[in-house]
Amino acid sequence: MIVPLDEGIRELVHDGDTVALEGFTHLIPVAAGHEIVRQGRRDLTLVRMTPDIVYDQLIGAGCARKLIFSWGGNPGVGSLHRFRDAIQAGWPVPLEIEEHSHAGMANRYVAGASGVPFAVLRGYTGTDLIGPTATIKTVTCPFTGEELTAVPALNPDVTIVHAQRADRAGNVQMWGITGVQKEAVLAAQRSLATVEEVVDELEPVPGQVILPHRAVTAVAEAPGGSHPSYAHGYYSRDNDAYQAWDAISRDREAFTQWLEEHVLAGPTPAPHGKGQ
Amino acid sequence: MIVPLDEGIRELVHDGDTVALEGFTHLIPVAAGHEIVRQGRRDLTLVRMTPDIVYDQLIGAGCARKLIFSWGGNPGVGSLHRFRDAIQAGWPVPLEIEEHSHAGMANRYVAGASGVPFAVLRGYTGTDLIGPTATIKTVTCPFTGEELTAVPALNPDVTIVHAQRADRAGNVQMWGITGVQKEAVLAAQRSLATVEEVVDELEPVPGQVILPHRAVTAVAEAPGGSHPSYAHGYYSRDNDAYQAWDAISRDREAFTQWLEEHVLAGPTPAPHGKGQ
Amino acid sequence: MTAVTWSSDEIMTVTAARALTDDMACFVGIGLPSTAANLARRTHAPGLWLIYESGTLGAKPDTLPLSIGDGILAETADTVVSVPEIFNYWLQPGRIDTGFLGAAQIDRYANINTTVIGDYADPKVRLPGAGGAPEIAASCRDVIVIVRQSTRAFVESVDFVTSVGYGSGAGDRERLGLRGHGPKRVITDLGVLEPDPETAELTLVSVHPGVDVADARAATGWELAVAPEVATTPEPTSEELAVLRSLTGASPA
Amino acid sequence: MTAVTWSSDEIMTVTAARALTDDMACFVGIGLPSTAANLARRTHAPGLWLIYESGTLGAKPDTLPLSIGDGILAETADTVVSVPEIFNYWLQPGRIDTGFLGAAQIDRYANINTTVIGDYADPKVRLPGAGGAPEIAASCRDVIVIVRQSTRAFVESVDFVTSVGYGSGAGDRERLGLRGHGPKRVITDLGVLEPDPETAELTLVSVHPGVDVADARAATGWELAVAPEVATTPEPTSEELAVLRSLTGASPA
Repeated sequence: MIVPLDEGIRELVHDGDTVALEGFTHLIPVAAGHEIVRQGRRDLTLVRMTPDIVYDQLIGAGCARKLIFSWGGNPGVGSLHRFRDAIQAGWPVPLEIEEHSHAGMANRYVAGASGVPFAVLRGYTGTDLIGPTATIKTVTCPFTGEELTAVPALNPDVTIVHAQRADRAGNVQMWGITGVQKEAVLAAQRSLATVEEVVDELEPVPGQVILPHRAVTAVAEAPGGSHPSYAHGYYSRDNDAYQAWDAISRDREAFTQWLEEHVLAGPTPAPHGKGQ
Repeated sequence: MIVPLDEGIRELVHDGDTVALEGFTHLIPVAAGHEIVRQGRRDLTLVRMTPDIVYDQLIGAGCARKLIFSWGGNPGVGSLHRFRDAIQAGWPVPLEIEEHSHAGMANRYVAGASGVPFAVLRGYTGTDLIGPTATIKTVTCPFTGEELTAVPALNPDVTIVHAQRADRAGNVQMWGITGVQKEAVLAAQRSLATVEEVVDELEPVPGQVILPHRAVTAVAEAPGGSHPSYAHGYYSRDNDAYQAWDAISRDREAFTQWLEEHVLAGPTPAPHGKGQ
Repeated sequence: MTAVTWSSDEIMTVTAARALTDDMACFVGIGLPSTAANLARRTHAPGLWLIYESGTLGAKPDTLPLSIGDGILAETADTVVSVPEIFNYWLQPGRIDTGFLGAAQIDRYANINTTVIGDYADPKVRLPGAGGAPEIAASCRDVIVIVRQSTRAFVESVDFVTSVGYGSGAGDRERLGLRGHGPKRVITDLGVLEPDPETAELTLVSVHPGVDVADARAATGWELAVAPEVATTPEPTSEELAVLRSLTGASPA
Repeated sequence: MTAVTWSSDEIMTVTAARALTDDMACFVGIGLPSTAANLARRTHAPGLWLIYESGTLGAKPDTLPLSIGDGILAETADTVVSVPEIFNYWLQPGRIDTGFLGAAQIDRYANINTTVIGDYADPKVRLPGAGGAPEIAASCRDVIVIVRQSTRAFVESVDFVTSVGYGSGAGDRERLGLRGHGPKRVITDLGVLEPDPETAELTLVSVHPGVDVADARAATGWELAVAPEVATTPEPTSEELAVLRSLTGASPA
């Protein structure tokens, strides 16, 4: 249940898999993303509502052949240049995209977690997303005759999330903004949670979301594992790192060098201890 | 926002309304139910997943013309005799029923809270509920062609819940087993929360569900308002009262006398103070 | 007989408890199923993961809950979730190994009625209804039914199918698209029945000590199928009985 | 001019803030909308209820969040819910009065593009995409758009409709079944546009002090409709500017 991060990635993430690393600004599983880069995974279908700089890094490193998403940017800064380069110029490999809205993606995970093949929502109507995205259809209410939008369930091969804590049985505890992580984990065939720390006993916290051990395939301790994103109660968001990414990522060479130094050279030591 | 219970019921619950008093063993809004009896409401369509003895009382008092439900019993004791008498003998008035499973009812509230006309689930297949219950249909997945079950949204005119606390702005806080109350409140046109106490500040509690003031029409203080059900952190379930109800409710006359003495004679004083 | 004495309800409960293993997730109904599940957790299956439909995941009650929504379940659970979440995120996708159900009526294909005796529109006895049972019966990997055996309960044809067992026989679950395997065992106060691997018809495979096959036949409202070799249910151990009685507060039989 | 000086971004933000009232629930996008909403909450609308798509309901940040998922939003919120819940339980049923959106491109019917410049399959510039915007634009009772005015942004025809304004004109929202009223105001660094009550075409109704109608026309990629009487936007007050600058950390213009 509790494994080293490299072992967790090796056993759970395979070439060609559909992989979701979820996190909504908060608790982004960056350390796990870097480990995927280090292990040289290829042809992944990456899934995430808000792919940010760790997805830019995975894409720039050539791990992905497809991205399923609803908003791809560097929050508060601007665009993702590796993502742009892959889409606009096919570098380092072409990137296929499947593009949704947040409401659609959230409902796709909900359907996935619920074991039904599709979800119903009011969404997309009148937008140009409907043309290029084949996974948006309509469904008619059998009671009112009203036409609504349908999106298919998302069931990743593996979902990876980062959380504050887990106990030794593998119960995972997160709090603060917890986004769509519960649904993403429950929708997946396999799941890995990286955590700030493994503890003997999970002290209850208001606003907590617990992923029971039966919903989690493996847990890996990765203190600081969501840096430069943040872990509520542990460390703050490193906004400078997001700002700095803009310049690094604009240039293929600068990016390649950054990747060599900061990812491929080996895991970074935890940048922060407990206590924000 | 904060009103006396009798005023809250007078303003929010009208003859002929569809009314949900939700609560899953825990936090059942009994005081509110008794106030509805005292105010002599008629022709209500009552909704609840688990109608228990307060619904038996509402039915026996002649408030309801229809019940939408999934399990009608006296938990841990047996059947509801007033409910039986209304269905089997039309006493005191005939009771129409619309009968679902828990999964179906829960999803109907979810659809109601979500502003969509129906929900999709795997349910009812092969059961005899499908015949007599018109609100169970099928829908075909537009992606896989698979046939699933559809149930229509539930949107009560008014939902009533009981909670531990509210602040003066009308934010309502409950914890422990919170069932389907959030969805039932969000699905309703209007809502009333009775609470054990109104406080200046809601101290966060692990496992809490907050109903923000914008989701709640009115709050009424009703200490002990879920007795003989329980309020986690305030008082325990009065199992003896549930046991005693069996004998009282078996007989029309005993029931009528009980109703006179315990409900129609006026609100009971709070049987418990804080601190379980 | 042995030195240890026990009631027919006690051997029923102990036999049901033994059907549960340490690594299972079990969706528990209140009453006999809850007693059996908690007995298993206190004896051979401490890791048994109990789910109640009120939203408690991994409840570890130290006393028997009287209803599926007791406070003790919330206090001891790994986590408490909403009722929609229990059904949609946990039951429906097939995450639960074993569903534990009771019955007012059951037929030879383990179809269960908890809705009405008599005609639905004009019932002789109105029962509580479905609750979570239809989807528990449909979606758990396996189902275990606990019900006292009598011709009132074991009927040729149930008055109302609240929860599907094997429908009208082998292959029906697959035709209906139900994803769980269906009832794998019906445990009564007289013995144990299991579906025939070919026909899915409930077949008496074991009788409790002191019970004859004839007793079981007499308590069944159809021509009861009986296995070529009917076993005798192993007796409750004194440890099992001690734990069971501490749970139920019963004095020795 | 007056003694108080301000930038065009500042009057844009102040004007947007003034569109919000104390009793509103407002679904806030990050950047200019968030600044304006927090300014309103600090000045004339202390009861303004801010919702961010990360799941925070009733956030009361004391500093401006840099992203829609900042910790300060969770710490100060009435409650934090999951992302599915924000969209399904709060946005979709029409509980939100005002949605605040930005835009990369906007057309005369207030349709918005935040997806691509150029062809979707072979884009000139790939932008971040839809996020929550399509459903915010569809389901909030009203929408306010904040965008700097230029011929690059105000285009004859958007390259991609990410979020629907009035489609191809009056009546289109109703035909599409969208339940919110659509954009009621577009606030720029030059002035304010509102849909014509008959045609739904964006019409210049106000210019900021020092801006001519001709400036607004020159910054618009279509033949800009202009109201018969164009007002002059009231200037920011010194209090508004002080609060705004304390929020953004900007020094006086």
